[in-house]
Amino acid sequence: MTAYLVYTPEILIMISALLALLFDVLDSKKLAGGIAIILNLVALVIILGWSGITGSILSLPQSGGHGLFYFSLFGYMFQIIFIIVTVSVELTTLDFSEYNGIFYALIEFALTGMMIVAISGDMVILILGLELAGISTYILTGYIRKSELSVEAAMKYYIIGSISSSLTIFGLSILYGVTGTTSLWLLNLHAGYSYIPKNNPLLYLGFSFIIAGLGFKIAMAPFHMWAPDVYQGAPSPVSAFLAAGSKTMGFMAMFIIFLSAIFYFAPNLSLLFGFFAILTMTTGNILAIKQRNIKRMLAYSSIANAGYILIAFSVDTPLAVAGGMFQIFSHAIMKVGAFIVVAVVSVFGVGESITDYKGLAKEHSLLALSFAIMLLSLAGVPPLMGFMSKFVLFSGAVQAGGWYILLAIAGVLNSALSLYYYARIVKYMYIDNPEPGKHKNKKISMPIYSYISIFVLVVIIVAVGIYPSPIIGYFIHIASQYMVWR
Amino acid sequence: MFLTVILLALSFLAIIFAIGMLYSREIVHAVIYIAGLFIILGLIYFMLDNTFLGAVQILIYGGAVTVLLMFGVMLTKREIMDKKESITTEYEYVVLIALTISIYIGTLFTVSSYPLSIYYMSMYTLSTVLFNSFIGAFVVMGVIIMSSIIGAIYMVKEVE
Amino acid sequence: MDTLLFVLIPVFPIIAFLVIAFLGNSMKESGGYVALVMELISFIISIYMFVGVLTVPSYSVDKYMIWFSLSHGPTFEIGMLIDGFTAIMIFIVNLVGFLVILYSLGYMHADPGLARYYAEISLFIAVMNGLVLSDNLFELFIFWELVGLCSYLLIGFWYRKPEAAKAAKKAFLVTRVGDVMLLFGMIILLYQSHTPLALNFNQLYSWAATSKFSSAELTTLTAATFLVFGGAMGKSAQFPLHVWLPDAMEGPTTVSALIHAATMVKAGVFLIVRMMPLLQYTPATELIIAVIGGFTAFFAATMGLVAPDIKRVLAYSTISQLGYMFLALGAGSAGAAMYHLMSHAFFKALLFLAAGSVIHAVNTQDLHKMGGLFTKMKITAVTMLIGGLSLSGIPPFSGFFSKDLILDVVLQKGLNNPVYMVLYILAVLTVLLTAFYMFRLWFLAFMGKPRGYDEKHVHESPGVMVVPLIILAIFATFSWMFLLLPSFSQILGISLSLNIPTMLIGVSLGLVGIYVSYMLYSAGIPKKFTSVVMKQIHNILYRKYWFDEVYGAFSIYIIYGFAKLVSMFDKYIIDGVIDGIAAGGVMLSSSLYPIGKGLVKNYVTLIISGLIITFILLIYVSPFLYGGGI
Amino acid sequence: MNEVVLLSLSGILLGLGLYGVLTKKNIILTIASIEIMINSAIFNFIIFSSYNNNPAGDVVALFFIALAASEVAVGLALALMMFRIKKTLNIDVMNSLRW
Repeated sequence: MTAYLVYTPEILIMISALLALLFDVLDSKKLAGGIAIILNLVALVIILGWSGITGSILSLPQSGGHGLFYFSLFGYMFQIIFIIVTVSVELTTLDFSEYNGIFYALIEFALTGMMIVAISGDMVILILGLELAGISTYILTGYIRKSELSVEAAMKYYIIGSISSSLTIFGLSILYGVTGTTSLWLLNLHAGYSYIPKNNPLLYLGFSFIIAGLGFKIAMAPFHMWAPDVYQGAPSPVSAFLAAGSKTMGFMAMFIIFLSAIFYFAPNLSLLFGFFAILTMTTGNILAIKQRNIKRMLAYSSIANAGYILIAFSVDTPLAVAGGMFQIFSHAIMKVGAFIVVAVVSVFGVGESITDYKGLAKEHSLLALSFAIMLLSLAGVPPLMGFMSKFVLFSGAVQAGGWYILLAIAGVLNSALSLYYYARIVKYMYIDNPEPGKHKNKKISMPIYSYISIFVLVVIIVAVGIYPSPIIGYFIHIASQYMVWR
Repeated sequence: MFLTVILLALSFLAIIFAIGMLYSREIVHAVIYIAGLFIILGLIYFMLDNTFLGAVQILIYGGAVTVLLMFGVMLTKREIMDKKESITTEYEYVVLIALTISIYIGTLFTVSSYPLSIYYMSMYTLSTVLFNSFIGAFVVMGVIIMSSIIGAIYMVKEVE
Repeated sequence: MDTLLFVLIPVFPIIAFLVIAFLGNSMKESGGYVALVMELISFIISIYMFVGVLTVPSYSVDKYMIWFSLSHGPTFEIGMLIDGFTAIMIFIVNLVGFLVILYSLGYMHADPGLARYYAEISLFIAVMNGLVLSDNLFELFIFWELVGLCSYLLIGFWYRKPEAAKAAKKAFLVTRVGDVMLLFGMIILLYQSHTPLALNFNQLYSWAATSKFSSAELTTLTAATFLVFGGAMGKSAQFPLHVWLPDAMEGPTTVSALIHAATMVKAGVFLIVRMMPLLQYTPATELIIAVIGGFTAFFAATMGLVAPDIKRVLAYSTISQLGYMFLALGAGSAGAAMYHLMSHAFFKALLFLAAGSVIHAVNTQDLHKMGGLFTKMKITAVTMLIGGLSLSGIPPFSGFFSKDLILDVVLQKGLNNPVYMVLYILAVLTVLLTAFYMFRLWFLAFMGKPRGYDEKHVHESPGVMVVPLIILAIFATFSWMFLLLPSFSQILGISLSLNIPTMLIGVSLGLVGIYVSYMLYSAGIPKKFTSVVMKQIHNILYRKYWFDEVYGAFSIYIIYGFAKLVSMFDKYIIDGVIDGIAAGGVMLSSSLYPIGKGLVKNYVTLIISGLIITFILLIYVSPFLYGGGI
Repeated sequence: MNEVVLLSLSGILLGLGLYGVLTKKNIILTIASIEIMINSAIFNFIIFSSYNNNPAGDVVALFFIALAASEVAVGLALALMMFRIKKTLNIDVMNSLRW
């Protein structure tokens, strides 16, 4: 029985999904959301204990294989990110009337999928986790059924997502054919043996399909077209969940597949990831400049961030991987915060066009300040978190030397470029006057839960930016451990 | 040799059915072609002595999924009565896909040898593996089905 | 001296910032007093530091704590480096900061955004102090960016003016170019030096002093120092990144005095002063600095000759004087640059504040609409005259001594190197131009007859505005006496040795400049320029050498064009390629499908294209680069 | 030889499925085309499983069959929802979200 205690967080989250369904029947949405949040936080505390950040709560081995699953600090770290993102989104939705128990059930199902991806040690369970999160988010995207945009976004997301997952499964089938197993940690055990051919072209064929499939999840450049449409059409909290949670899950899956033993069999991926890194960040930043809709702009900025993170896959040294993880963490926090702010200001009658943000600081100074901090952090203005993570990541690339320095240069130039469109919104909020007729201040109750989550996220952004030492040390620790594993 | 001929014939038939689905003007016909395709794939599994998977393929794909698609067609009948699919060959896509597939098949041929032993897959072996190594995946599969059911029900519920 | 006390220097303005930012709307005017008191405390501590360092001239203490470290990589710390240069710079920043806040109490009176103004200016003073105190390049870079952000917000302070918002954007973008260069320089230095504490100044110095560089390493170091200078170029408005400073004059005059004359623009000079021990190993960078500095000094002065706006004249003058400082740095004398920085801070802040006083009275910045103010605003006129004389290098004002030192240094270097000789000649010519444009400004503003302002309302500014002027005038006149202190000279490594020929040339050219402007402008605006050549020159200078047009074209055609190009690429080329394949295969048939139509099939097409790219890179390209494969 | 024939068949089916997604106007047929794509992957698993003498592939195939079925259910639900709102199933009307 004690063997199943390792699944406590996942089980807790499953229970919260079922309870949310129950409370949906009882028609008490606040309770559904509240219980989901509390159970998530319990799971978070347990994982924090396991990951060695706080004292241990249940004494369990910190890492090890368990059939289909593989427990590591690496996975726990990502689980922490997933739970933070989900709890922030759920807190925000408590303030809105249109989200009921089904919403919480689906988002908890999606969270379960992400948690499963993070602890997967087998490609089958990894893809099942991806699909669980995927199917739940298809529905979540179309959650506002009355809205044409929402349903259209869901349909687009569904079609592109299913195509991508079928490509992933196809690639996995080829990998299975070559290696004879789907288990990653089994592959690790057998890494030195010759019966699994190294540099097999079929292996690369499989990788191509898997990269195309997972490239969809992380919105990598030629596979990115869905992201702006879906983020725009989806309800803002769901966009936050997609941009911060779903994308992080894609990166988790890529880390598991490409930075594990498979790299031993197929070492030639560096160039490919370098190419896609530069392509993705440039596409994202340049197209972001043109956008007039704030959610689309954030989507393109999210694409650009995927480009930065891909540098870690190309460089593949402990420092670069630590930087990549740090960037994933900071991007998740900043992006979920930004989308939550977009959701909250829509309550006050601010539209989605970026010109609607003119003069926001005059009416909602706290929201504007938080949004400005998030955007400046995304742009990489020191001493905020976004600067620190980019600095560690690019330092990793520079330290590796060789042509990787080009990646760092591309990254620095791109983030200099990106400051333009972020700073434009800061300028709109602080310097320009509101357009007449905008900002009809509807008399509504204060969205207090959203303020809590925004406040917490801003505190994380500023605190980590000012004192990044422990978190950088932790990421480097995890990365070196992970690299040893492989 | 005999097996090879039969497999070639079935493969050819499968491709014919797939193309038939792509080029049928009536949607109902297209769905029937798809059912045929699924059943032929099931037959190939039988030919490889993988009877259980063959049965599952025919039952779930040939039966359940096709019925589901049929329901989809029938529930949106108004549309189907109005319009028929216009069939044109869009050569740019043909070229693009042909390129992909030729790279795939070309790579297949560069690999010198595949393991050659065909074995009989009993249901017993399968269930042993399923309920020992893959029990976790089985549980996750259950969650996926539950979430998709909940989602589908939510989606088709009347908007109040 | 208790070094830890100096941590408080940036802390008090931060307190002021927080208090005003959160309580500002309810306290209105009294926010100014909060900022003033906090800044006064910082100022007193900085006097304590200044005096302390003067008593122990060789004082140099580096206090730090570890911030974060990258494994197998550098360790970053955060700390304070306190030595003579720090003390002088801190003293200047806080003196000017204090006086400007005092002045603002009168100048910004009853402005609607008052709370925002005091909050931002307190924040600026705090981060500027942090920048000066930094003991490593990384920390300095962080404050560098924050200073830039404050500048962006303060230039755009009067957001109702569209020019202000535009100017803010321009300043932001142009200095950004410099920042990127600085960041690159920093990264190169970081990985070249491998000091135990990353980029710590003292450790960089000892690293440079102890290691024997091969020629390849020297090339890298030259690149690094040049890129660092690139950062200084952006912040200190050196050619060709100078375009933002004149436009930045759209901000309040107090902001111009504090940020764009006395402190922030000096950050670049200060950075290079900090880098001097490295620069001596890279003569190529030194030469570039000298050439850019000398050229900028001359070039900006010529543009100052005709500017119609009182603040813009002063802005060009600032650029020109910063050029002098870089010229001195390029000639290898940090002391001369630092000393000119000091005296320039005093007289330029004085000039700006005096100009603010004038603007406050007549409500215009256009010199052509002023005139005859001498009788109405005597104190302003006299203090501005002192500033002008100091700027023009007329003895016994401090500007004379500092400028003379620079000319002397460059001349000494020029005796061995013809390039420096040319720069020396340019610098000497600049003295003439400087005196000319400065006195053109003064005569146009204070002499002649009133030209179209409301004479009844013009009167001397209130006491809070006049007192800072007088204090600054005293400093502008007598700050050369610091050089009489042996410890001060020892810190800067210079002395008050008077080189008679240089001095005579400087003074006489200055006097000539004043005389010419007296002839031309003392009675008002000259009717017209006599010859066609003069008119053409005037036209060219007036248009600022068409720099804005070139930059505008650049930003429109290159950057926007690039974005446009990429979107066109996305819309037409990618689709065009797809269609091209079709055409190559079968026929040139269908029209183009813009991806932007939002159709799923276009997205799927892109996915397939991406898949093919992946195939090609992974199966066909990568194996040849890394070995193995097919 | 057999395995190469069968693996090629799966590739061709994948391509035909993709072609269906690209050209079919009706969303239900698009979903059916995606089913063909997933089926080709499942087909691969079973072929490899048979030839590698390894039951894991069959089990994985079983999972993916179930997965595909639940995806179809969600897809059809979304299609019905869209039909309710837009009164058509034409995939090309989905263009209100764009650049």
